Amino acid sequence: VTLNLHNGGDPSSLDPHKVSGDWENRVVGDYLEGLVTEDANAEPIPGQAESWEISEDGTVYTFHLRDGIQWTDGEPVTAEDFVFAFQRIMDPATASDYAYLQYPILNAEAINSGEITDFDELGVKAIDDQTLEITLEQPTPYFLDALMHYTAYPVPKHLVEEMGDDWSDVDNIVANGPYEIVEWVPGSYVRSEKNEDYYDAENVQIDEVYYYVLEDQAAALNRYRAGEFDMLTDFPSDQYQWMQENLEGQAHVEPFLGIYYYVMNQEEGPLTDPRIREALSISILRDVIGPDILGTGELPAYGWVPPGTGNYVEEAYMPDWAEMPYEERMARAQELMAEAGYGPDSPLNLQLRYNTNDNHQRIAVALAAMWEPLGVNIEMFNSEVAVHYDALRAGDFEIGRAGWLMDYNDPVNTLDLLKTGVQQEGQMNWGNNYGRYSNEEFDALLEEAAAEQDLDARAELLAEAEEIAMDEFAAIPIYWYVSKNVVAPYIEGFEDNAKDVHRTRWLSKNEE
Amino acid sequence: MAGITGKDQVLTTYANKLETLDAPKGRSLTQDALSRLARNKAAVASIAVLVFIVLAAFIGPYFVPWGYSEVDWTSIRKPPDFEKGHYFGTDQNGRDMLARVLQGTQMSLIVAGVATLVSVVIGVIYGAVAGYLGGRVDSVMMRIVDIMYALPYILFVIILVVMFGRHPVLLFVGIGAIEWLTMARIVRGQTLTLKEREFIEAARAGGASPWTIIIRHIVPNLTGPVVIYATLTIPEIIIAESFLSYLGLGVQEPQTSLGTLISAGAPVAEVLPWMLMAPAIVLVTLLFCLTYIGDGLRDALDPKDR
Amino acid sequence: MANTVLDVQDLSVTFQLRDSEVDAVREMNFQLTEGETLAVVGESGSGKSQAFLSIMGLLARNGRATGKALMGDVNLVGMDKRRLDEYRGRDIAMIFQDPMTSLNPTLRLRTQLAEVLVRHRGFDRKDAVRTSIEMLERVGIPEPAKRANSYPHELSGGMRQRVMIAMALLCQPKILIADEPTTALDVTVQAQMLDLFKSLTEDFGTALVLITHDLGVVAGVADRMMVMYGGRSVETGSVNDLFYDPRHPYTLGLLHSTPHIAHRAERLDPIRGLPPSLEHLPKGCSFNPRCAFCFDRCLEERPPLEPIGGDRKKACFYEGPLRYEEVA
Amino acid sequence: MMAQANVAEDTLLEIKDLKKSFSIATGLFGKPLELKALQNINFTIKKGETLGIVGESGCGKSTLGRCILQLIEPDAGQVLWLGKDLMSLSPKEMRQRRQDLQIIFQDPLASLNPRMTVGEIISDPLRTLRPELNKRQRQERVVRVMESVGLLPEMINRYPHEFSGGQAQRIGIARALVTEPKLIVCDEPVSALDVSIQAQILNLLADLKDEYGLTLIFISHNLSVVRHVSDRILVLYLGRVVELATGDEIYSTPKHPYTRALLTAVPIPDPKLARERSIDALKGEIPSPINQPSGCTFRTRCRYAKDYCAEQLPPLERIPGNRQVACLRWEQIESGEAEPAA
Amino acid sequence: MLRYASRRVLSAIPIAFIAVSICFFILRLAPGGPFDGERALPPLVLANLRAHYNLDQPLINQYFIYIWRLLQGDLGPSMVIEGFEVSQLIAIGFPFTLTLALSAFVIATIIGILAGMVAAVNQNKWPDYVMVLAVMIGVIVPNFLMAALLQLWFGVYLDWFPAGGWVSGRWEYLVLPITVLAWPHAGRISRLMRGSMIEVLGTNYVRTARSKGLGERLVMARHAIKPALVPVVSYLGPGLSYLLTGSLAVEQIFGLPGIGKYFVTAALNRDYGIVLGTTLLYMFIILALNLLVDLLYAWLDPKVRYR
Ligand SMILES: Nc1ncnc2c1ncn2[C@@H]1O[C@H](COP(=O)(O)OP(=O)(O)OP(=O)(O)O)[C@@H](O)[C@H]1O
Ligand SMILES: Nc1ncnc2c1ncn2[C@@H]1O[C@H](COP(=O)(O)OP(=O)(O)OP(=O)(O)O)[C@@H](O)[C@H]1O
Ligand SMILES: [Mg+2]
Ligand SMILES: [Mg+2]
Repeated sequence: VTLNLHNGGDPSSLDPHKVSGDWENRVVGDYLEGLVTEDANAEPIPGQAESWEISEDGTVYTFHLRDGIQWTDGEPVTAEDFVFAFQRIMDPATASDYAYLQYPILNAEAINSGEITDFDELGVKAIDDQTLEITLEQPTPYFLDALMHYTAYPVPKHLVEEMGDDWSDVDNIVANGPYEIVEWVPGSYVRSEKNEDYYDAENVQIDEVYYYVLEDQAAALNRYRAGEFDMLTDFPSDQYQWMQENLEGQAHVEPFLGIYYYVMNQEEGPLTDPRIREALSISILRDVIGPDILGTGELPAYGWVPPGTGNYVEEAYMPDWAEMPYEERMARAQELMAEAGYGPDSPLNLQLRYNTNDNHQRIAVALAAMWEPLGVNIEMFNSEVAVHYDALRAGDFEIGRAGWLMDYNDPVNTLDLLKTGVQQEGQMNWGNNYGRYSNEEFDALLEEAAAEQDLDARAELLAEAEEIAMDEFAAIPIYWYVSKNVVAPYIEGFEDNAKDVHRTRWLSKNEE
Repeated sequence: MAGITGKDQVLTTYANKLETLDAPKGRSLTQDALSRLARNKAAVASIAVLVFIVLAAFIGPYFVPWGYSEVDWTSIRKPPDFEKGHYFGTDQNGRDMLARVLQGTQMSLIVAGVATLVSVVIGVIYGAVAGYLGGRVDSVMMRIVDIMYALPYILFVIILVVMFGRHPVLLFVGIGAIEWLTMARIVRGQTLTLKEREFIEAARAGGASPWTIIIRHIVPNLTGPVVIYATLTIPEIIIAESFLSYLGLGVQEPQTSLGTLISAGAPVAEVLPWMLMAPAIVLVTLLFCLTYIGDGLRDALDPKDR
Repeated sequence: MANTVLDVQDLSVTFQLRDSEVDAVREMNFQLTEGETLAVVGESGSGKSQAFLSIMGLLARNGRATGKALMGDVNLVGMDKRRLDEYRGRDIAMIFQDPMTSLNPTLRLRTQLAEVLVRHRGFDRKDAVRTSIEMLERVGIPEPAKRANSYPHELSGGMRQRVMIAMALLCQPKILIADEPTTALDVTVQAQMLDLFKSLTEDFGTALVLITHDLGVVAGVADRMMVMYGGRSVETGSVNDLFYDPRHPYTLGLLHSTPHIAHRAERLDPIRGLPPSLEHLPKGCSFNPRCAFCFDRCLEERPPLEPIGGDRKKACFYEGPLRYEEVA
Repeated sequence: MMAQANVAEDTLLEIKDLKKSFSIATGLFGKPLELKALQNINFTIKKGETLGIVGESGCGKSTLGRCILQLIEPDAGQVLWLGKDLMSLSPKEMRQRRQDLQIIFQDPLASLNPRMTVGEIISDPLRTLRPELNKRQRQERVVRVMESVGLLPEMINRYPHEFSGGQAQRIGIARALVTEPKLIVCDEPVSALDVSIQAQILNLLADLKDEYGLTLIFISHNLSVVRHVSDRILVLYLGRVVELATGDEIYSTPKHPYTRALLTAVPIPDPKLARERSIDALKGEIPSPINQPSGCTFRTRCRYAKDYCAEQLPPLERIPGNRQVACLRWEQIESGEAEPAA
Repeated sequence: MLRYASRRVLSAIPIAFIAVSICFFILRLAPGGPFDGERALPPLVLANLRAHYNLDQPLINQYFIYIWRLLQGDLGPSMVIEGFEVSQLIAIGFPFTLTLALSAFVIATIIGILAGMVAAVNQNKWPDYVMVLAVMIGVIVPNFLMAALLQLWFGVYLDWFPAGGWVSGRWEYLVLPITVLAWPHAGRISRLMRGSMIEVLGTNYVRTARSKGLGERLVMARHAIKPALVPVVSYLGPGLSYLLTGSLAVEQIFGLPGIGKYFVTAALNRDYGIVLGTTLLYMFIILALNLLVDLLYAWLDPKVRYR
């Protein structure tokens, strides 16, 4: 049984330490398995580790590997492989993009930055072949979640030591997951076949997977309609309505942990004035964006933490203006603008930067139109991704578009975006806080939460921080991302989930 | 014989006979060409359509109910609706397609006009100089062209934007900068064979400097391929413009251009067909007209043909 | 009487100009018999070349021919091009006036020569090339085998002209139209070429039309002669008659303007005045503004080409003796 | 040598040791062959003089004309114009000189720009060489020269392909005359003209010569015409000068066997005489300029040739009467000692 | 001629060197780097990455390192497609792109020439107008639109051909891509051909050929084609390079494994290695092609000589 999966981009590598995209995750997550793995709903379940214990203080995790697990070349998978993998990813020479996801591990950051050169000081130890102990810097409630990430996958120590980075070439590569890679034609597809040695092999239904490279979503949909693909991992939102009518039940649009937002330069320029920020934010008619302008019905965002994020308070942040009728909001916004000294007669000229993309452009156009009555003249400035983010990072903008997809299911992942920068080598490093929002109280709350053991209390602290930032209009949230999949009716086992991870292992094809 | 010597004696006999004949006025190839063009039916019809499109693009916007950047929040991605005055429907932002097509046509016409001119002028002169001078000069000049072909063009664009910010003139420079390369190659090829013709030698004997020969003797004999290739450049320019605008150089939202409208319409051809149809029909008509006009011009500029 | 191979009746050629028309040839009539050499002389621009191009179906795009040119019972004028191709090159061939531009600059001579044989005589390429080289030799091209590989621009003007001659002769056509075939040849080679023509007419009965300005050449080879002026033939007859007893003032004028090798005159004696404009021919006889014998009738009426005894015709009203001294 | 004495004030043009060869490509990768078009050409022309050049087709006459005008670069030698070597001039100076030096091209049609009207073609040299003239003045001149060469001014707006061969030739003549040059190289200027127009043009040239001292180099195959216009005549054979003398001398007492052959072949415009006369055309293979015969290049066709002609290249000798000839046996031939071969 | 050609071949190396050097520095002038993406990498990681690719060294050192490696035949690694060396990527994608582009090139050139001739012979009559319509559609409709429409029509609605993808050795996968690529090329060629053909048909030597009774077809094929080809040949170089780079849209829409996309996306991603590698490759192709074109000129018009 062959699954033809539209995977989007071309993987840049198959080495879990070198990849960074969801399209790579789909391939890598099928051939490698970490200690913990995802079920069909993307919730953590035992993977290579059969069971684990967590110490009282939540800083020491002890994992027991399954019996008889092995690489496809016959070598057993041992705790040593995991230790090796964690050391490798933290090795500055590996230059892994996403190493920081495992920074909760003791000394990980120090090793990755080169402060500690003895890798054995990393908090990952093999007690014996089947037992692995991981020590954290401090208790981290989302750590199991982080362990599902490909940065926590093992690599075959024996192979990597033998041939270095070449181990992940198709000719050499081995697998410990449900599939093994058999072919890779860059620009075209990756092909995997079922790994018969996998411990759960008998329940794996799909025998062969093609991960097709095709960046053009409209083309992908055409090929799906021509019967060449069984599943699409994205589709053009303009087609959504059409699909609902013509491909009933096949298009899956689900909330996804991510936020689409605009940042405002709060270091210099007119947007340092909170009144203007407020006016800009409240004058946006968010309800029209998802359903009409984009067409996929993305939900309006008023807060900073995506709904459904784990380890968080029940009730999402919702400002009072969100419930106001739009006219009132506009009136208030105009008032605020007038206070700040602007209005249709004395317009405020702002430059809006976005990176080149149809959807970004549409939203920019819509927002510009909404802001026009406030006396705000928007000059739109698009540029390609590299230039755009270069400018954002340099603080060289007034308003800019940005977005964040969560790496792990925890509010900290988005709240960190608003943390004051840190002083480094005489320079402020603002990280992803492009707007350079800075509030001591907010920073303090985050710090407090990090040390907090009690999950509920932690959640409260974080919620408080969110409220502070949002009340100050630290940024303009616009909508919550959705995941978009198209699944042929004969595919079974596909469960919508907020992380948009659907391992092939759980799927099956119902061929009549 | 007055003409040659100032003395009338020698050829009085002729002179007498000629009293009656007025010296006719010289006429040039261009004047001629126009009158010949007027006789080509396809070209004349195309000119009429072209004029209509141009008028519509420049005057039309004053007569349509919606502005090109005006958002109608009540009709987002709606098919043509005569009651609301969206004769060509609206786009995903609720903007009137008719207004946008008119504005886009206007923009594309300006861009195509100026950029074609730039590329033709540079290409023709560069190519003719290289071809005519030949030898080392030719080698160096053509290798420069080769290198420019090979360099990733997008980089230039990015750097242009970074260095000069975004400025409409840059768009012309940017487009002209690629399109002239091919023109130069074609012109050079033509010049290589032209310069061996005997009338060029005759021009040299007449004391013409290389520059004069290029301008007066070579260039007019290049009109055929140049006119044809120029009409082929225009569609390329229109598409290149939309690509450059996409990359951030050139026409910026909410302004638009035909190429941009078409690239926006292409992916929704099936679901929002009106978004593609309107600009595509205008573009296709426009370019066909230009093609037939180009053919007509080529024929008209060829003295052997009538 | 020998067979008539070409019978031209009322042949006219008109060119469309920008805003006017030019009648380059008007109502031309003549017959050509087998083995005969007809010299066509006349003013430059009087329609000699165009008349014969029109018979070959080779007028420029703006030209139009009317009338008939009967070869046997087929009319070549206005014939469908595909049928015409059966005759062109095989039965009727032409040597063009301008050898420089009439050879394809991009093809080797070999190719250009041999293809006629392949087309009309069914030779295979090798034989055709061999025969072509032989022909080049006959027209006096040195090292013909080597030269056959050259491109036209590598030859001097005279050599190109000889190549043109060779090309026309390859198929031994019934009718050969030679438009100023020897202008670029030096006299010795010219003599050779004329010999070649002669043997052609004598041995194969080819009818030769020799368009030329060189009265010496006419005197040497032609049997009959036709004089053209302003698009019309104004006098025809045997060479002897026309040379020794010209009846048209223009013919007389021509004979008198010829420089002679034997004595060097201080000044040559051209016909007065300018050639006429074909667009506005003078009323009456088109030669009248330049004619010393012109009288009232000539200004009003156009003299028709009429037989005047023997096999001569002329188009002139003046009947008196033509003595040039009298008017000079 | 006498050359020094010869350089009188009135020497307009002096050609010294001029050589030119072409390389003929043989296929893409073949070694090119060398074609010697001109070899060691020496002569002078005085102001107001007409030098006729005759010779077999392909012997290098046009090449010589082009070399004089620097339209092609000679391989060696000098072209002295009023004592100054034209080859040493900068391109700019040379362009200025061109006002005085003009050429009538052998091929009428090919030398006319197909996209220019006749008016533009003729006025083109004026535009560059006489920039001081305004458009009207140029137009006037153009019309006048057109008249003088027998072209109707009403044709001024026609394109070259709309003309007959002879008309095209006259356009070329008009273009050369319009700048009022001091020297014209006429390469077959009247070959396509009917005798009446030819006579007109020749008279025109003669008038210009008489009144303004126009100097002509007159290349033609029509020996009667050459005879008529030339003061001196130069005979070329395979790129070499074989005889140089005044017109009368050449015609009355040709010395070189090739000159003799030429003269006997001249067609006579008299049907009876023409038929009676037996032209003994030159026999034998015309040698190729690529593969020239050793010794005297004419020997292969010369009826007086002896073995030693194949060994020695006859120099161009000065002989009594200020003539020059390049033949080893001219004296014997003249005295009748040399027996023509059967 | 041989000397000329060999000189041109030798000069390719310094020219390519110049091109690569210019490209190298332009690339670095552009803001942004290979690791600028949606999210900022932690400075540590970024520093690790930069060190890994020598990007932390002074520019001039990087240049010399690159050139030094290049001289040893090493095009360096790709910075975005991390698992691959640039030369590997080229080795995988280039043969495909070349096959695609060359097939389209050959087919289109032949069709274009024929169409141009037909149009020229029937100048301003209906076959001419029809021909113009048919071929100009390819030029006028942008290739991304053409690709999308053909995919939809022939891949989805009619289902005559696969809507995308590539299975080695199966021609039906190439029909649509080649059509999209070839059409505009054929259009341009035919336009150029028509124009020059009309000019050639008016020359005296074509008249001579006709006087020989060769028949119109032979006159065309032997006498008129060669001189009329000059502008077409001039266009071949640019034409093929358009096909090579223009295959981007085709590759992306039909999901083909070529390198056309690198010409565009690599520059956008600032994948320095690939940009330089493809530039170098492209440079050699262009030089080779233009040398060929120049030799063709000499064949087409024997008067053209090179020194
Ligand atoms: N561009 C060229 N390339 C090669 N050979 C040439 C070239 N031009 C002339 N020749 C050769 O040089 C020789 C002399 O040519 P030239 O044109 O001077 O002869 P010519 O005396 O003018 O002959 P004609 O009276 O026939 O015009 C000829 O053999 C010719 O083939
Ligand atoms: N394509 C054309 N368009 C207009 N007029 C033309 C065209 N071709 C020739 N003519 C005119 O037709 C007339 C006759 O030309 P033709 O070539 O027959 O003259 P010709 O007698 O051969 O003269 P020559 O002896 O000079 O060659 C000329 O006056 C010429 O100007
Ligand atoms: Mg003629
Ligand atoms: Mg010559």
